[in-house]
Amino acid sequence: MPKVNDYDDIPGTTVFDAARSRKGYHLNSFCMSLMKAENRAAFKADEEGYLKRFGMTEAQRQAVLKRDWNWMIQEGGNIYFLAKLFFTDGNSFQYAAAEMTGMSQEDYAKMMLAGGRPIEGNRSKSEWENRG
Amino acid sequence: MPKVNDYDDIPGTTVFDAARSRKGYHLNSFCMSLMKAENRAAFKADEEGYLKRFGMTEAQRQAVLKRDWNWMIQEGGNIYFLAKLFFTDGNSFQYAAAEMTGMSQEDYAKMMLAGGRPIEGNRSKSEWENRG
Amino acid sequence: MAKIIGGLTTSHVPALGAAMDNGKTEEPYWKAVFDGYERAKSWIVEASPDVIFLVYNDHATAFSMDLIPTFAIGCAEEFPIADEGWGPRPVPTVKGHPDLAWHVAQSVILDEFDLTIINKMEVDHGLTVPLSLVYGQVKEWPVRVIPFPVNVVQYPPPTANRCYNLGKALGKAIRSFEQQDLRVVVFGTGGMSHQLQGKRAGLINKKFDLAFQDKIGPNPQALTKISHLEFLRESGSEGIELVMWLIMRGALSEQVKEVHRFYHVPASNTAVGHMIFESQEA
Amino acid sequence: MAKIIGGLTTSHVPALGAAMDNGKTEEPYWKAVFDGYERAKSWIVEASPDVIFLVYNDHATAFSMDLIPTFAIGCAEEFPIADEGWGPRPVPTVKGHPDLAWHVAQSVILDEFDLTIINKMEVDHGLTVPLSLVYGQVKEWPVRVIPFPVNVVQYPPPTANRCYNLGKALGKAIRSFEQQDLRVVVFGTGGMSHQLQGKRAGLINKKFDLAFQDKIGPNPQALTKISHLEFLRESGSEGIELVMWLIMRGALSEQVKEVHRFYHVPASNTAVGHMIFESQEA
Ligand SMILES: [Fe+3]
Ligand SMILES: [Fe+3]
Repeated sequence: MPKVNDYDDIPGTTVFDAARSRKGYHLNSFCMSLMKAENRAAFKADEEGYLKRFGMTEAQRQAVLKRDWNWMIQEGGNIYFLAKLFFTDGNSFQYAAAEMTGMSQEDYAKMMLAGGRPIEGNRSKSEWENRG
Repeated sequence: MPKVNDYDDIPGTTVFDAARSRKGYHLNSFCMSLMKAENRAAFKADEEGYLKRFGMTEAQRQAVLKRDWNWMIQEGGNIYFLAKLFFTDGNSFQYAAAEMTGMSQEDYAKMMLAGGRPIEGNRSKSEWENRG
Repeated sequence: MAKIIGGLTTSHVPALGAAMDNGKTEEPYWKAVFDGYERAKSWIVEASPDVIFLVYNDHATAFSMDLIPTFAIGCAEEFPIADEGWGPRPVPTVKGHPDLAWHVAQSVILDEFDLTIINKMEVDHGLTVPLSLVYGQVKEWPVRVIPFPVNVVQYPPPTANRCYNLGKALGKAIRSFEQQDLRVVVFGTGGMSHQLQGKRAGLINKKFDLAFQDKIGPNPQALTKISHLEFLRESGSEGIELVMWLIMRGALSEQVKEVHRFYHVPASNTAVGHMIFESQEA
Repeated sequence: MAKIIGGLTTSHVPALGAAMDNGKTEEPYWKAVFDGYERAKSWIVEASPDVIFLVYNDHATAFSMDLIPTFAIGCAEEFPIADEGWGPRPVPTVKGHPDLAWHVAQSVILDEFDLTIINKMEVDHGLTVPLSLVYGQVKEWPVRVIPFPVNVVQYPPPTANRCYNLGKALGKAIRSFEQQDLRVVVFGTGGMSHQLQGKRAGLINKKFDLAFQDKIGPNPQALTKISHLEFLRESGSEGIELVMWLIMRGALSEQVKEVHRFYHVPASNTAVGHMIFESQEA
């Protein structure tokens, strides 16, 4: 279903719609499992083994093992589910957000202190393409 | 909250509203547990012991042990939950319905074959009081 | 575009399922009921739906007291058969249609109906008995099914008016689905008059039921004005399931052709009402 | 009759909870945020609510992908604190107000809002951080809380217009509760602009946020016309949480008095927006 949605024009943004939700079901279910301390311990002790408990795709498993947050989102992950994973790692939303932008957390934090990423130039994919 | 509701005027009828639902929470939760074969086996092996697993009142427990369906409803039971209990016993909705009316199942079945309990005279509590 | 071929109403009395599962359909008591469904068996072959959008109520099976959605839509690939206290009914697992289900969910939420989206759910007699009545005993259901559970257990259920308007939004959503030539039939299950509890158990109101059957095709608006009190009083505490017929009706075209009507008392405790409508799209 | 004293909006950034739990509120980065909540701490004492009706969103905590209610209402006696991946926050269990919650549930379902009734649920930072911001570190919450989770995780959330109208129905329901002199404050949590994902993470739209703050009191109708596309584009993929402010606003009186306004960037990734309104009942 390569359906085109109005929100697909927003750059650097993946809306968690039906298609993403269906794609990410098992990945996000794995994340939910980390809400129990014993599951977190089992995951930490043997990440690959633990991941086999869930019906995830190979791409989803690799993305998790590599902590590649953008890749996880591409494979149907949603940030609030993924939070269970970076919380398990002892990391924060700001850590994950910085990772996804490709900035260091320090640079990202500086950007936020300076007022955040501006809306000007960040509304539409065409603006990102034109900035070269 | 002895709140008066318009439907309280319907004779021989207990509407499963908020008050009943709250009162019956543990009783109905017990009934739901009978949707698993192992729980049915445990219940059948030791009814009293099994009932202690749930936060039921003494009245609710006694009503269950006695299979007093009207009493269970008075204590917050709902017929669709209670169905799990009479299904566990190998009985049917018609069996339970007959029990609740105080008729034998044979007489109840005859009434149904003759067209059921008529609506005339059964709309309002005043009609039941007046029939003496 | 998907097309709504028609709609079907039926009771979903669990004893009907048990009669089929236990080979009792030829016994006189049950035969009188099942004969009323012969037309449905041929009609469904003519209609040959790809998907049944099945409006029903869960009977404290998938939903306990812990969580009670007013309206829910099953978006999963499949729905296992629930164990209601005597093991699961011996019928095939129900296969869903996630593409259409998700499309409908998105559409009607944006139309301001507050659905609960479900991706994991077992289905009870409310859903399986209607399928059995229409398809008989099969190895696989020859159709995809979108389960649409409606709360009629915990008071208050949605109003008749809300159900009818929801049906309209569902109809619009189904018709706007882009997959070519998908054929959809909408089931509205439950009712007619019955009461399963207390000293008034066994109540049947034939006059109310027949009037409901008279109006549901040509004049459903009249039925949207029935209050919960009137349903409870006139059609019994469980007769309020009839609000689900209005969801089906709302999903059909303004004008419909009634192709079958059946009314029979009793199946166990219940007045069985079964109707078939065909859409009359302009 | 119960009385709606006022309403309060606030972000619910989890890092704010962590800063409080770990004693970092005096660090300059965090102090700048917490200073904005000093007024709320005195206001809540003046307002002395018996119940907070707390509109928030669950962040994939109580609701997984298996079941996603658009609107839900917590009717339980109490709500345990969820473990979101690092153990439960060290805050007291949340005590509910089942009498009022059930009353509201019945009333708004009859007013044709399709709630999911919840009797068992854990609550996450979306609910606990606002309580901590207002009450600080306490042994017991000095108030009863009715959790009202709204889906803003799975697209589509309810529309801004639907949320505002729901708020009106909630307000009417709360005011019609018969228990004398019950004092209720409505919280609308979430927002303001933020995006937590992808290459656009860190987006802040101060102009959009300030315009939203300007209008929510005197002219909420204008905000009900904001489409999901506009929220997503202008306030970030997570800024759409702002629809929940409109539920709070709808529950208040037509005219409200703004008694506090605070806007601060950043708390972690988010523009913190915090306002307090008092009802101006005729
Ligand atoms: Fe039923
Ligand atoms: Fe949030």
